[in-house]
Amino acid sequence: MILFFVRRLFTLMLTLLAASLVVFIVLELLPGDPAAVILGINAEDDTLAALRAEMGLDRPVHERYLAWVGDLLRGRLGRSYTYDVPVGELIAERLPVSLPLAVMAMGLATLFGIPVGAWAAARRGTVGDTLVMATSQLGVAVPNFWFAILLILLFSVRLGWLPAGGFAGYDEGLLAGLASLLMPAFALALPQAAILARLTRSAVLEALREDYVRTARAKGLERRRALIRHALPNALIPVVTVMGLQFSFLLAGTIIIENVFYLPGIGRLIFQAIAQRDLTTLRDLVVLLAATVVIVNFIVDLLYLWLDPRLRRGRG
Amino acid sequence: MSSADGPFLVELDGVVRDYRLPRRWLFSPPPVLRALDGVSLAIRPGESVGIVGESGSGKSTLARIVAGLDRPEAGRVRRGGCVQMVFQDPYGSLDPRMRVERIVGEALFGDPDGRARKRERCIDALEAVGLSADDMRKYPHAFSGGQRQRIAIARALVARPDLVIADEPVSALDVSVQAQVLNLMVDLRGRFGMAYMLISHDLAVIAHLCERVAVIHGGRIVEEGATAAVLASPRHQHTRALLDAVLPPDPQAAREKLDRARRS
Amino acid sequence: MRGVLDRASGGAWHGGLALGSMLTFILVAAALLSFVWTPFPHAAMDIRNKLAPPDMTHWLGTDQFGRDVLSMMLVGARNSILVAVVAVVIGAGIGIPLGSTAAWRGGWVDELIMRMSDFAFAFPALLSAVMITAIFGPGAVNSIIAIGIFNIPVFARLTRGSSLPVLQRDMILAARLAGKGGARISIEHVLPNISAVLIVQATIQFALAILAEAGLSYLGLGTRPPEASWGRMLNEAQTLMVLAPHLAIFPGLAIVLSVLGLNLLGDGLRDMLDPALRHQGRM
Amino acid sequence: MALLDIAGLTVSIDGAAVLGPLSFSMEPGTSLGLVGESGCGKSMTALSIMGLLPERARLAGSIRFDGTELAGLDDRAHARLRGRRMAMIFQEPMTALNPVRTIGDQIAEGLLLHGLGGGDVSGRVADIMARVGLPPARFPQALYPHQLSGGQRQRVMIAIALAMQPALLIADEPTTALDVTVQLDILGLIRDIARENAMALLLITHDLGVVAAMCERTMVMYAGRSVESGPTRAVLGSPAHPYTRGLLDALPTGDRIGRPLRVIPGSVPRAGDRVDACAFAPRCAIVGPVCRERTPGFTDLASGQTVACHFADGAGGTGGVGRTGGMNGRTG
Repeated sequence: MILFFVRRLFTLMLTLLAASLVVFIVLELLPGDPAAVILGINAEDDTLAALRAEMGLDRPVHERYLAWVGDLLRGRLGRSYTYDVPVGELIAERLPVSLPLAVMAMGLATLFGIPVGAWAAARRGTVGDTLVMATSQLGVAVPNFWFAILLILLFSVRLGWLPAGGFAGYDEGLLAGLASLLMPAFALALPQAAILARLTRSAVLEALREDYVRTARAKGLERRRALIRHALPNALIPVVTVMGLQFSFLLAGTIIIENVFYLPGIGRLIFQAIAQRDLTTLRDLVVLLAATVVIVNFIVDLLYLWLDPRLRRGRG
Repeated sequence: MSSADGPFLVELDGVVRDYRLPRRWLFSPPPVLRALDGVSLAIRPGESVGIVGESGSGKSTLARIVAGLDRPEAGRVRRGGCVQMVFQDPYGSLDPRMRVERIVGEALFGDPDGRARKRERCIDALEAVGLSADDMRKYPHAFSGGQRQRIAIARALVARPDLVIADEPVSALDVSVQAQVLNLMVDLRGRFGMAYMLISHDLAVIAHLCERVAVIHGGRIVEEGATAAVLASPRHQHTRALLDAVLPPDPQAAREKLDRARRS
Repeated sequence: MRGVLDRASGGAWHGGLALGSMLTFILVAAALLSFVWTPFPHAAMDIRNKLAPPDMTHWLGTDQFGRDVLSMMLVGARNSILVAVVAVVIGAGIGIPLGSTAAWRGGWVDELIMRMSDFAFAFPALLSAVMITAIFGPGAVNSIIAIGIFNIPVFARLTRGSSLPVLQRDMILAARLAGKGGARISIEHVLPNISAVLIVQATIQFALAILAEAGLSYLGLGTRPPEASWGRMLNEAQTLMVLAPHLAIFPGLAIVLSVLGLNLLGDGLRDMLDPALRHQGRM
Repeated sequence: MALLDIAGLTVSIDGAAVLGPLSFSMEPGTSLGLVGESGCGKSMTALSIMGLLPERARLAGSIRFDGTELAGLDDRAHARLRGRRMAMIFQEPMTALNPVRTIGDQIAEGLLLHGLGGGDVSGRVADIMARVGLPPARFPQALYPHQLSGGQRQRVMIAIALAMQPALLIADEPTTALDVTVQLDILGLIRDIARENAMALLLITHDLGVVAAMCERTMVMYAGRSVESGPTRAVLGSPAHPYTRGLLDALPTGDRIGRPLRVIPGSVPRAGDRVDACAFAPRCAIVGPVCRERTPGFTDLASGQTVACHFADGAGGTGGVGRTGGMNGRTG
């Protein structure tokens, strides 16, 4: 069991190292000189050179990489070209938007997806099941940004219940702030909930075919109780795997959704960094996002241990 | 394709095979499962040798090593002739996506014969196991379990083997069909003169086909000898346990056996 | 009672398969049609007629430049299919051999290929696509590559995972006994036996690629003007949402119906090709 | 009164008949072996009694258990009898236990469900485990199934069945997946437990040796019907049906080394291929024209056997003096 941890931690480190290397190399390949981007086209040659030296761009590639990784490990992020503030500050500013958004979306997807999927599996073949499956089939097919547009059309343009975009901030209370994240969270959650519902349903149906469910029924459990107590715990194992992967989709989804709703979050920051060729910001953000995904998958592995005793090796 | 130099078709000398299991601690050496622990065995041309043992005794590993599908960690293996195999599961051993002609013909991969000649040989092999040329165009799903096992035997036969290794060839079949396949195997040996290495957990099946038997337990051959002698007066405790475990279809005798086992 | 049984044993999916095939057919037909005929040239502007709601001349209305929405959508279908086909071909073409090799060789080769695909999964796919298009510039070709690269680990993992049980079967031992090597066994025995899974996954990845292309174009990183793209149409429609909601509705519907069609087709194919899945559930 | 009384039971899946019509009955505390090859309906019979048939299966006829008609009973009512009054042991000990729950938990589940644990469920579970040969000192209740061997898991399955002291214990090929040297231990345990608790034992197997050791009465099934039944001694000692005789003759025994075994030609018919005739006719050595025209009725022999064969009267040389019974001849 400890071995399992150590192995996973080891691969986690390796993945992060590889991620940082790839990001660094890829952004090195990017055409254009960051110093020239900052100073504009009309900059003098010697000012350019001075800035390049100040930014460390004249040093060899491997030195710059090591310096960057060293800074990252000490928690020191770079300085944004465009905003001329430390990237850390930019992130701290935007986290209160993106974090609750991601958590709300994942929570909504889980709270809807898993129970609905299990419910449909229990009523396989009934009208309710067919309805759920049809709805989820549609949910998987709807692009989240289009769903977001439809939500805005309905709740903001037609009904005027919710703001069409922007972030109110938490000055007027937590709820007011979260209210402006409600529609974006729904838009993000819809496809994920649909995927989770379908997956849960098929995982439960698969588990229902297992011999141990028949054993449970032979003990005197009714269908529904056997499903909840025996099939569902086993079905959750594949579902949790997919939830780990979905988190990464969710993060990517925030880039689009934050743009649809003009939310000042991390996703929008990335988009702007790309548009403005703000290398330092982009580099740090991408590595941080990769780290988040890797860490979430590590947590998923821990969940496995909790769900599946076969992974806890040895007797007692 | 006759047997090579020396009186033996296959000769195993002190064969050891380990399987490494996942390690339990990061830097501890991985635990090793010794599947075969110094096995020596020789099979003469035309001879039928039975290997009897329970699951995990190493009998299937032994089969793979004799067939050349696996290498030993230590010890020597000498093979002097064409070796073919018949497997336990008549469903998993035939590719469901291939027609019988390709399945049987696969054993002729690398054979210098021309296409037409190979086809003839496949038909001959199928007819030898009681199927017909018409079956060449069918897929495995069109056959019953017993017929599939005949196809598998035809596949082994078509390469004109000197030795056929049969790994539990009848244990997945219905009782009434087992006898058909066993009879076929006896019949084919009479016609083609190949040697058999028959692997089974069932002493009765081995007794029917093999003049010599080796009892394998925990990766070692614990007893070996003429089948009749071993059955009549088993020396090793494990052989006795295997014999005691067989329940005859006679209520009186079977009950006595069960009672004896309960008391001990 | 027969009807109830049918539905319980997957009968409903045959309806799904029919609907899926129909929607997919319409998508392909629309794309092909756009090569020979569109109601108007798709890039032709007609400023006097801008933001017209659907009527008899412009069946689906016009946009802010007076371009015909239906014509743009037909051309957009062509674009979606192109991006998706090439991306899936890239993903399957590289991923399937990698997955086969990993399954067959095992050991460190397997470990390496799987860790590489783990790594690719660790980057949110769309984020990486955004990065690639950011570096190499927006455009259809770059978004194809970006989406294709992230199909590779999907196919690699699926191929490896479904190959392993096939490789456990005795028929593989028989093939090895005949002297066949790993590559030949993979092609002759393993791939035919997992083709159903791969075909189904291909239709699903096809649908996902359409979604990804739409997302990239929506962000302005995919297909460039004057080529029409459903995603970019939605982007342009968003600012005009209040004035002309029809601009936001139709391209979105096109995406939904295409993706829905492909997913239904995939599910239907799976049920048809895999008899084991036809009767689910023992209870 | 009989504990179990099955009359005219048929099961069909998607319109294809897979079992029956089948009739038999069992008295409390007796043992009956169901013997036959794959697809002959043995397991379907067990699942019909337990109410665990696949959803698509349709059942007709009557199953009276303990005075209750089980055919047509809803799942809730059936579930109250399952475990409590009837229990079942399955073939595959590796998959029949839930991998993510402890064995103690799985044994206790039935007790809790039926309110039988009393105050000390854990103590009761420990007692039961000790009884099936899993002493608490070496086998804590917190173990998971994957930490046990196949034989030990089958003991857990027996413990689950034993926990509620049912009146009927069904064992479906309980040792087929186990090594032969473990087989006798498990069979002996099942026999002793059934005896001590006065349970009726319905044992399903393809192994004639197993019924010989375990069951007072035997019923041989072929293609979904009973072809021969009666006291085990009579059925195995002087088989009256050509199929039973064929099964016994086909067994390889040490005393016939090298000589061809007598075989039953052909193979077991697939479910749904059945016609109104003797299903065994295509493989039968003594087949006559009548066998392909009519399904044989049951003939009761003096030895206590009941045979479904048109030539049951002396044709097989079994020595039994026959009298003709009705179509619904019972055994029991």
